[in-house]
Amino acid sequence: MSNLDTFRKQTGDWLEANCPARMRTPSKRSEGVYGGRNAVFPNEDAKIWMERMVEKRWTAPEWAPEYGGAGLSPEEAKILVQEMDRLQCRKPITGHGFWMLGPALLEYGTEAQKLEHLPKIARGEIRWCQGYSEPGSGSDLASLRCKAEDKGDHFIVNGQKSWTSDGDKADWIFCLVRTNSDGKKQEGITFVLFDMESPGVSTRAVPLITGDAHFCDTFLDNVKVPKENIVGEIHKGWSVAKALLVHERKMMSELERNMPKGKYSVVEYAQHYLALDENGKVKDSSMRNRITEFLMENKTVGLAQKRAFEEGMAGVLDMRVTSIFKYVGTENKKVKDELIIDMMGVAGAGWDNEQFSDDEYYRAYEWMSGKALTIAGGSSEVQLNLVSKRSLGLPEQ
Amino acid sequence: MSNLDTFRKQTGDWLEANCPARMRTPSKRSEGVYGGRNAVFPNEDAKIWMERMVEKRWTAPEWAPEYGGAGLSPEEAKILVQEMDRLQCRKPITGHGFWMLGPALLEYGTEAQKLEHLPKIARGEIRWCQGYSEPGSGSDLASLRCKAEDKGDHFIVNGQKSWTSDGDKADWIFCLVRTNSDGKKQEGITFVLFDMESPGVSTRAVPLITGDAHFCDTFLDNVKVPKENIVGEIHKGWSVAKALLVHERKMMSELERNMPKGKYSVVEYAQHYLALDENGKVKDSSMRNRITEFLMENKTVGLAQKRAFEEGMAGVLDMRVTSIFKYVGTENKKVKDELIIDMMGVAGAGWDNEQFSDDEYYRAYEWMSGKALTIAGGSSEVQLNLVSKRSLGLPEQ
Amino acid sequence: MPLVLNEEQRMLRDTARDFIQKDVPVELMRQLRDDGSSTGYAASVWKKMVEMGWTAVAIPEAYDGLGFGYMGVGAILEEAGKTLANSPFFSTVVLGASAINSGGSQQQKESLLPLIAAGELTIALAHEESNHHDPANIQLAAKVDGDQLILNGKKVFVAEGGNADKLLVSVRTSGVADEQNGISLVLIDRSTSGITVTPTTMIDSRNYANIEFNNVSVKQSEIIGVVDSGFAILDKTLDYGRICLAAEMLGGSQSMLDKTLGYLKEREQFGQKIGSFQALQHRAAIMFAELELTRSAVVAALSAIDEDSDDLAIMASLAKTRANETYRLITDEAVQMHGGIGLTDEMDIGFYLKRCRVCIHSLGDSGFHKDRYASLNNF
Amino acid sequence: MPLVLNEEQRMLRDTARDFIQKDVPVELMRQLRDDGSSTGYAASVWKKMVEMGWTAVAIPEAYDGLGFGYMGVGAILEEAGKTLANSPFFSTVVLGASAINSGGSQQQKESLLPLIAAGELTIALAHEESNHHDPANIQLAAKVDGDQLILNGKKVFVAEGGNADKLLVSVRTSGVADEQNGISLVLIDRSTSGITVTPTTMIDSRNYANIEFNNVSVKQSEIIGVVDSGFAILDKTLDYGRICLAAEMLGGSQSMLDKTLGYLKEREQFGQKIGSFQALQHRAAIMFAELELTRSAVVAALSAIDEDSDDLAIMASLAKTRANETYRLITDEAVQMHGGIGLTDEMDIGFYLKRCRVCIHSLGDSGFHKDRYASLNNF
Repeated sequence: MSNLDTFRKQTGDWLEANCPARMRTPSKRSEGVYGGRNAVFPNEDAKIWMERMVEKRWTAPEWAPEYGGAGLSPEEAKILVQEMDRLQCRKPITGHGFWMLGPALLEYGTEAQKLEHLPKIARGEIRWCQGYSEPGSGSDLASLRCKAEDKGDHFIVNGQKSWTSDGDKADWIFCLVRTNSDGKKQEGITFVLFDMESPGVSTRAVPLITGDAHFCDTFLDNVKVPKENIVGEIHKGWSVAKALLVHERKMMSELERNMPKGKYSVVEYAQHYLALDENGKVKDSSMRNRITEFLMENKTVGLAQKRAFEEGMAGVLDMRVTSIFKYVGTENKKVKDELIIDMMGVAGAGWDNEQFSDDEYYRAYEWMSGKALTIAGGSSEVQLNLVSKRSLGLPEQ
Repeated sequence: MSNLDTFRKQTGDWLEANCPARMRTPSKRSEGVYGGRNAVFPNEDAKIWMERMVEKRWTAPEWAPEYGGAGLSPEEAKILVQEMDRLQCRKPITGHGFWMLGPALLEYGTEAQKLEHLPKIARGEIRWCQGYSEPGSGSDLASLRCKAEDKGDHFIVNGQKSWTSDGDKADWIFCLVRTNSDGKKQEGITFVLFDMESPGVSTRAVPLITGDAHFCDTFLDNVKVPKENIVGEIHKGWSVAKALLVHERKMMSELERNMPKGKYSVVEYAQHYLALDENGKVKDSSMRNRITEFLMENKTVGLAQKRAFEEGMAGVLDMRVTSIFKYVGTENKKVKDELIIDMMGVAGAGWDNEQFSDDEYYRAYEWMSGKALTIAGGSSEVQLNLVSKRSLGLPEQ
Repeated sequence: MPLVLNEEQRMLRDTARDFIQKDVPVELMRQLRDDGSSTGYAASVWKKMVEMGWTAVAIPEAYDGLGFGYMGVGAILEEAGKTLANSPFFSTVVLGASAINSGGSQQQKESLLPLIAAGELTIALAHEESNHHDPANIQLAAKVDGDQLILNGKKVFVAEGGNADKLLVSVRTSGVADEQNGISLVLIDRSTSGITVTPTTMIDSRNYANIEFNNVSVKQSEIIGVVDSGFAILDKTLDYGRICLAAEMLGGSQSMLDKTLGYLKEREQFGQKIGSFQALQHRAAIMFAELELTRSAVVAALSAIDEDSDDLAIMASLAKTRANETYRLITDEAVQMHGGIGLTDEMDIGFYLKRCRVCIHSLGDSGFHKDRYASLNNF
Repeated sequence: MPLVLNEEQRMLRDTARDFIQKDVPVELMRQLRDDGSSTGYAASVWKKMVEMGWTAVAIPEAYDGLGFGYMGVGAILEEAGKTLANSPFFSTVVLGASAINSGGSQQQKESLLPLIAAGELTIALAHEESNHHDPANIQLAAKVDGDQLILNGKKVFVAEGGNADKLLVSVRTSGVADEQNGISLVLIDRSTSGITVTPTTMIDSRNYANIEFNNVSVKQSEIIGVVDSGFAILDKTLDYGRICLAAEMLGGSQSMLDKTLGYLKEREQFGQKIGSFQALQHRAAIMFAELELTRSAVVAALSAIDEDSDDLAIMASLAKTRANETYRLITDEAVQMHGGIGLTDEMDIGFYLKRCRVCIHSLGDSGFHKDRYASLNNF
């Protein structure tokens, strides 16, 4: 048995022994675990599960041991994911620290920053949020104006950030600020970290069409940020920001795997909600065609990600291929959400936990919130611009 | 009975009495009648039919009698079309003179030009072709470079025109030439007419993917063009050109009605070529869906044209609506052509008059040639630019 | 088949536009939602609509109506769609009055239509029994008992089911589910004993209900049309509804297109108006084209009602399919082009997005109507 | 299921690319067409392909093959697709040799596969009987007469039907059309008496034929597999064909995308490169995305052959559908973005446009494969 096979066996055994039964059921929307100073757990098992995984250092399995991880190789980490999928284990903890700040610190942080922040993320002690967009700076992020005045050993920051997800619940923020207004807009941006409890930070939750209000407007009023909290170089935060966006896009392109699953597979939804003929085929021609096209697209997107992974491992990956993933992954997820509520008919347009089932309610919610996928993290339009200019070399206007 | 009802009755009676039986069968591709000095008729009936219609002045029914027409009102002209459709009468004659130059001369020509050229068009004596595009000037037509030197009472023209349809068969050409190279490119263009037999004019037929070669490259080598052949003002031919393009687009958006019909309707093609279930429904779900979507689109495009006509008559037409017709009409025609060859399966990809039927061969031809519809006469991209900027008022970049 | 409004209809439309823009703005819909309104509309607005004569628009003059026809009704609903203005107009006038006028006895017309015209009677159509529109799928049982019918069964997704004075109920008097024969239509007071109305919240915040019928007794004289042969009237009524709902959806689409074009002309990114980006320009042009095409289909379908055309069913399926897909396209593009702000509750876009999806499932989604269109065309 | 080429397969691909780009450019296809070639390929090219060992690529080493598998075959066909390089490779190696290797007796394999590997035997699959791909729709009758079968009936759209040494014919030995049971596969010399081959010209200028069988006698020992039970081998062979044809189509799509991108970077209108127009940029990006997605589906399907996966049928229908739609999209966009010049015969684009449509109808169009995919997924 190869080392990897042994690892797979041991991993499966450990998960079976340590993952509480309740943590091996599909996660509901409100049951995510994000850790932090004021960590909230949906139930005791969720807390036990997180703690066991923290102890095993599998919350951030590829990070080095000194940073709170287990130092797994990519192949091992993939096996861990596969085994967790197989056993339907929930993610023990998730959040911006894991899939955005962590990777960025590993690439751009000082050793001191890594030792300071990564273990706290891995152990679920500190929950992070992101301070990127501003009211006038959405797709054109580099035009941001949140101003950081240089005061020697620290900055004084003033301005407003929008779309700070769970800004009212997070402990720390990674934030883009403008340290220079002369020259190209990309060249005066600095990437800083600060505590959300710092004086001068306030947040206001913004209600969305889903009824949720997990995004905040964040107001920064003379907030003091020590210079040791700069990640990368001063004025050169744009490189860090872009690297981090790549991680965000990757995560978003794989949402399908990471999100709580609906009650049924798409085929099961079809079988449950649609009229079938005597051979079990969906009667409605156009709906049958839509379902087929979605399933084909979905399967193909998965195969493309798998191919890119394997090509990466073999050292033959053309990076241009990965530039399409955020676009195709999020558009595909939107198609799925729309397809499912359409299959549900009236029940997919309900907003009523009593007259409709939990899952029907959840799918309507998912459909609404999914509209953000092709906007956040670089809109589909920005992605297509990037693909055409960077990957295909088409000229600027 | 209203005057229009009387007109309809009389028109129908006349057509029944005068249209030869063979001219009341669908026209084949090679059977178009274009007139001209070297007019060719597919058969004697086609000649008789044209001559009778010329005598009745119904080849250009709305033109005034002094210009060779019958001076019909728009309502009467529409009734004539409807009656010809109802009785399946072929067009007695067609060509660029009728639907492009004629309307442009009516709007911009001098009285002398109208009296000179329009009757010859209406009577089928002179066949016209168009000299617009050049090798470097396609969608960006106004960048044309064909040079006309001012020699007092005439120009000397040098340059090359492309896409001159039937340039090798036409008698006269209406042609855009550059009379001024300073200033805005639109402002130094002049619209002129000249005889294709003028010294210095030569043509070369360009084979297309259909195997046809009815477009020509036209070479102009010191061609003398008298100034009385300017339509509109010198340097201001762009206005004439644009007005004429509007007529071309209108014609192209109505191609569906004016083109020779296939053997079957779309539904009949489906019934003839596709597997049907016991209820007569097309078995293939996705094909049934495609057919339905096409039929709905096609019907709607027809209704939109009808609505615009009625709104125009009632004086309540928002002209922005007409700006979409070239785009939607030609895209819809392409969808139809692709749909039909797909329904035919292998027979739709044949190129063989012996192993496949005349109609199958014709549909494959039609599919190929139809690819030009969204390019010629202002490409779909140009149309969308026009709609967004002129009709919707979106800003220039 | 005229495709333009006549003078009377244009005046009606202009009046409706002025009134709705001023007195029934989209803010009213927001307020009703935030207040948790149980009706989903403002009584005062409905009162004014009645005063303006809208309830009489499509009712023949013989029954105290104005006889302006459905081109007029469509014009009103298009204006209503622009601000998501809600009222019992659609269910009462388009579904209720149409069914009575098409299928009712002389006596029923004389007693009911003037009441509707006067705004003194509202009606809801209680028809659906499952999540998908399915006209002949009626199981609600109606058994003859002397001169009475006894009803047992349930209906779902009844628009205005919690508000209307009377329910127009499709029932099965013979045969089995999915058979067109054996269906009857009957008009019942909502307050009749044995009827239980349970409100359902849909994403558009309007009034819908699930309704149970438990040994509900109703006189046979309340049947609209002939017993067992109600399907033809029902389907015609549904076609009227599909077409007029498409007119409302057209208005919503127009409103979202206008709002989006406004944003494209105003919002700057990368130092330019985003409306100057060609990719967005082309998509905007396509939205405009789709909208104008759909408008043509809807107007033609309204005209088909007024002309009592043989093509009614085909035109209804065409208009509803196009309205479904155009409204979907334009609300989706409105969200995407507005970016994140389009997903905040403080913008109105979400209201249209949600109303659109409820409309799509009302009276037949695109799959239903495409299938019907194909079958009507014999393929 | 590996999704990357191994070292051997990569070398094979690189060699194929060099050879085809140099010796089998698209100009050769033009020349063959203009010369009215009856075979549709150049004998000298085929000879070199054999010399390079391509006919042996997918044949097991036990039968004088190289055993590189179908990932290798796909790599060759993708390169061939780029220049529309034609040869008997696909019909002989992918359809002929695969069927023999899957279903043939030990003796058949030993006698036939080495001949194919050596380039001494070419095969055409004579299967279709109507305008639409329909695997079980076999009416060509094969009656037992002693140790012989007597064949009567006809086949259409036989690729390489006028060139190949032998025909692999699907015949009905029992049952009726559309039944999977009762189908057998039999290998016959094309020159057998009673066989009439009529060439058919298709828009891609390759060699196709309609073939009539008139009391054609063939030994029962020429049956591949078990009599009446040939459908499983047939369908597997067709799946191999669908997947490998998708690889060719992928190459054609790649070539058209590259050509179009080149034109976008070079052609100027309105004083700018047309590739700087955002609407075209987004459409180019979408083409690229579609191509890379399709590449993933095709590679996974080739791998499914090599792994003898249970998902073969699903992967074949996925790969063929995607290849159909991607090739269609990219050839259509190539024409549209090139403008009028793309429609002249002197550009190559028309060749790809035409080849694409013939490919679409070969071995199942998208409607066929979407239906099959849905049925295999039980809905």
